[in-house]
Amino acid sequence: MAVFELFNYWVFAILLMIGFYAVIAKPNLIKKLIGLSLFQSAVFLLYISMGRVEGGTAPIFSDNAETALFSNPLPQVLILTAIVVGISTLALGLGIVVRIREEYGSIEENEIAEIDRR
Amino acid sequence: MDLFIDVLSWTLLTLGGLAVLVGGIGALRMPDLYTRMHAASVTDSLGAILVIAGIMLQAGLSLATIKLAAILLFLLLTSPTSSNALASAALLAGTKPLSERSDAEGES
Amino acid sequence: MNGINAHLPALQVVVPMLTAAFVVLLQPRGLAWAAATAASLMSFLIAVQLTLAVAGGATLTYAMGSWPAPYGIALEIDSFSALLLLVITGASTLALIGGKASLESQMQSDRQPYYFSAWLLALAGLCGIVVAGDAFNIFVFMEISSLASYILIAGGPDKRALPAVFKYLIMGTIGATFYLIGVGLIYMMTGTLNLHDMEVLIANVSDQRPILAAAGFITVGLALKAAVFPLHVWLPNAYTYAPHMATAFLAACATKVSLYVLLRFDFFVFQGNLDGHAFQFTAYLMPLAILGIVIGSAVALFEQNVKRLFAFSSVAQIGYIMLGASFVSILGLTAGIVHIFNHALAKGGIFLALGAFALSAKSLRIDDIAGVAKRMPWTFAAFVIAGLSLIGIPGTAGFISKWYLINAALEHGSLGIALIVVILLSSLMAVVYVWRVVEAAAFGEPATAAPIAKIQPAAFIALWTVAILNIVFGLAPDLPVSLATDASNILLGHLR
Amino acid sequence: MTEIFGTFLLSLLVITAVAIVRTKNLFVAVMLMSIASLLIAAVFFLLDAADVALTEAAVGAGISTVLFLGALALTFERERPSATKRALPVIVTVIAALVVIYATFDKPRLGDPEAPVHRHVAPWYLEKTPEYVDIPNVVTAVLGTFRGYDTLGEVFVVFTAGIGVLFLLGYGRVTRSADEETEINVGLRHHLIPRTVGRLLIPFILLFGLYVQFHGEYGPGGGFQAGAIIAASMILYALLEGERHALDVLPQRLLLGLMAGGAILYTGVGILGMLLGGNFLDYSVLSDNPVAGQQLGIILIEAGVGITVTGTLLAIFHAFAARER
Amino acid sequence: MYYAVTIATLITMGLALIRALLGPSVYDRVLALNMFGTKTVLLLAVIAFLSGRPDFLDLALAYALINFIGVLAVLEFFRSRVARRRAQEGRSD
Repeated sequence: MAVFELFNYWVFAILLMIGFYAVIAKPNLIKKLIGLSLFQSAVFLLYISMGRVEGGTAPIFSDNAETALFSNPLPQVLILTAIVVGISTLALGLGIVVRIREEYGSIEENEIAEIDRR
Repeated sequence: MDLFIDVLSWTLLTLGGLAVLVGGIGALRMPDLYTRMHAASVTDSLGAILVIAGIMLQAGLSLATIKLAAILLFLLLTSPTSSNALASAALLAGTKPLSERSDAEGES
Repeated sequence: MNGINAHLPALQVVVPMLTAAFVVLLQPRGLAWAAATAASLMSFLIAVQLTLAVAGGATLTYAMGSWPAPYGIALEIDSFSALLLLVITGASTLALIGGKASLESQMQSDRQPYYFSAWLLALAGLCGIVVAGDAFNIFVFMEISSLASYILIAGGPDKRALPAVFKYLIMGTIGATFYLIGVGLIYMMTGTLNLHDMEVLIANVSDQRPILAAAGFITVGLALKAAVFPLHVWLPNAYTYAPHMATAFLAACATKVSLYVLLRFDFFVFQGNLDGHAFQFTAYLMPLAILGIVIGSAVALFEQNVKRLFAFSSVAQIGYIMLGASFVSILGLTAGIVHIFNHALAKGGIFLALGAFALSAKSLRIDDIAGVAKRMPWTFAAFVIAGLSLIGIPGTAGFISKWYLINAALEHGSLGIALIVVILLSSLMAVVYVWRVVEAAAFGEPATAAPIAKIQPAAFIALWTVAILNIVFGLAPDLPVSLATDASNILLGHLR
Repeated sequence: MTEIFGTFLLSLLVITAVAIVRTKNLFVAVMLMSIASLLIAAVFFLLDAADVALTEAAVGAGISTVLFLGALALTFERERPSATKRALPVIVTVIAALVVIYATFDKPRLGDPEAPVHRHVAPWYLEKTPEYVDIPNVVTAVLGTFRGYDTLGEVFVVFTAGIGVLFLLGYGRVTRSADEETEINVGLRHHLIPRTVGRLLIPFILLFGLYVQFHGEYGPGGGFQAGAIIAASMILYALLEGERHALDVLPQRLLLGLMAGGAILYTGVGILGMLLGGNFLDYSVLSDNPVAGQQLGIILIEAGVGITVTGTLLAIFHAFAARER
Repeated sequence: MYYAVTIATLITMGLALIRALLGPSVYDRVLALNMFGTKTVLLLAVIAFLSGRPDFLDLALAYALINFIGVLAVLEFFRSRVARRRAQEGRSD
């Protein structure tokens, strides 16, 4: 069944939307970053899913491996890099949030805008 | 002999699976935190021992068994530690209400 | 190709990157600045060398780790990249030289080594994007440059820099992630990440839905990073509250690099292969470009903060570049690409001058810079030259790109006439908003006794270099125009 | 059968994600994020991506949870209820959702060995790795040498983030008086059992980190994972003994040196390749035997990655923790 | 038989997740988090054998240790929160 065979991609779509919604709709800055993490996780899922080969195994040669069929190493390499990029962005974002809290006493987008308008 | 080991390991795995499951149900159904913790941690340790012992029997004498032993040792060390730390933190919180319910009531 | 020359494409990125790692270890702050400036100057010289090598339409490729192209990562430099490299490294060097004094007044000295390290990382990231020939590699360097630019902006002394940079971080990350999704979808359907390889392989699957969605994600993602209207909302505050030297650097090149990737990706991979893509490209981008031009200029008319005023003007100028590109013709693309160069000259000059003004004014609100011209006549003169170039007065660099833009529009009959009206209208608005600043600076009476500060010699040299370049490239525009013409030929050469 | 396991875990993941967005308690959201990370890591494992699963667990469930908690300690734990208009975000999300769903239908079926991704480029890596690099872990080979330039970029992304956090939080620190110090900065040291067990475990965790670092060519692991694990063990030390003690062992200045040092090592290996007559990041010239050269290069750059990641993650952790004082 | 254990573990993960979602107190959630982590370790160990790659047991070990550090970090957060609250109250008095 086509829908079921694409299940990972459906989950990718759902996660992407949940994360994206949290990023743009939530006024809380930390919640936005949480949403951003979910959003990026969805993309990781997309890449890793496309690299899988039915009946294959992780692309590490081994005497124990029964099959000579390996999953695709390239998406895995790309996602290793992307995970690192994600945590770096997150760390910097949290650093900015902490500074905002110190300067404004709030981490709610609308309250900060309010303070700036004054 | 092989048959014996197989039977023994399957038994251990089955019991381990059961223990894990019972722990899960206990953690969900027990009435309060401490009883839940009890259910979760006791069956957790038991389940981990049984399951990993079952796999060890299957793996035979190899590097994998040593790794499994390391995992088991690690779980047996950390799981009760976490439970202990959790319980003491919760007790501490008992004198100083920290639960979400009291948070919501206490501050508003 | 021998000796060190063969490695220049790699060194273009490696020199600033490696220096960035060393700079944080340098304790005395003056040394950090000197090292950063030296590295920046060196990458400018490398860029010049590379420009000479590709002049005339040649393409340089460099195989990282000596692995052949679709398997390893290839660097690729042609006229388009060379033009961008000149802009990036030149802007960085001049901003470092010209902005040091204003940075000293805006930041505690123990934070400065981090700041200069971030500066070099931004420089390396931007260069890395421009020389990359691999879709995923572009993403990695995009993130280096973005994270570094967040730091550059967050260094602003005003606390409002922080919410501004947070917004930039969120929108920038969404943009980069959209780009990543797009690249992933293309990779899924073609199995490659190399842009040239992609161009060939995508032809077989060009009617598949993931490819169409990928085109959408990549265009929107890069447009977010390039601040194309209406995705520009992060830009005005980010530019306004950044330290002046960072504004001069980023306004000159950061968004343009995203535009560069957008154009390159679109023309290399999509235009020639996707049915009807050229039409969609024009149909979507031209209205946005026009709205950006009109609204950006209109908002600038009413802004009270001078930096914010020119930040909105940047939104309009990005519109010009997009408008040129959306013609999908030699003249149009040339106009857009030349404008990348010329706008960098004009805006870089303006923000450098504003940084100098800030030393002798309470703030950069229009009321507060009253009378600044009397205190800093030479700086003011350079500001006026850059302002004229921004408006597009004949004899300045800005005129050249508008001239090409109008010529490109004339190819389009009655629509073209309407576009020319828009261009002239917005130039008129530019006259008004530049005049507002000039009027306040030259004829306004200072409300309070403002601090008298003299412009530093280094800043003076940097500022006047930019001002003179604005005139030189207005009178003899051969260099940018020939590079841009080669670039548009290369881009259009991918349409089969 | 693994497909069904994967489906089940992914369903749990979706439920968790919905709960994360709905809860108003940020602390709960962070804990659920940790669970979501474990779930997604398990899914990666089922999808035959062992290296990625290890990274996701170390980063998502470990480091990012610690960072989130550090930020929460400095800000607020609850979201304010707000009455902002939700119309625009919903519309934008729906449009994006429609595009993604539209694209999904033509995607190759999950695990299809005939999919384009498995026909081009990737087979070359699987085929040539034994010949050119001769290490069992193809992911490490691609990461370290075939796409080593990306990994260099990755190291500098981490470095940039470290610079950024130090720039933002690493100054203007309020020094607290000594009695306040004992009040707040004692760590978990009153708790005898965690402290004893933790002390017992830290050397083993460090050892395991080194194993992951140097076993990366043969099994799942490598510099980044090892860096995250070693950093996690030092964070554990800071939790148990107090942050001040951890800083005494590894002062911020040293961490800065590690951050820059790893990046310099990596770039240096690349430049060495250039000086010895190859291209940038060409390791085959590092030794007389190209294959041995590749292996040496990968070990060196993995060490660079590990050093930078350890230094950066710890520097970031301490920057947050010190801000609390 | 591996399948049976896997399924039991998966179901328990689901139950732990429900506990994490229901709460009601944050400590229940931490309990659920800890439980979820140990179940993931077991799951990985079993699946490593199920798929015939026992060399991937490293991952299970790594998960066990990350989980421990995560839980301790959460508890430390609680403890310091109590201290912070007290400090704040002390200041406001």
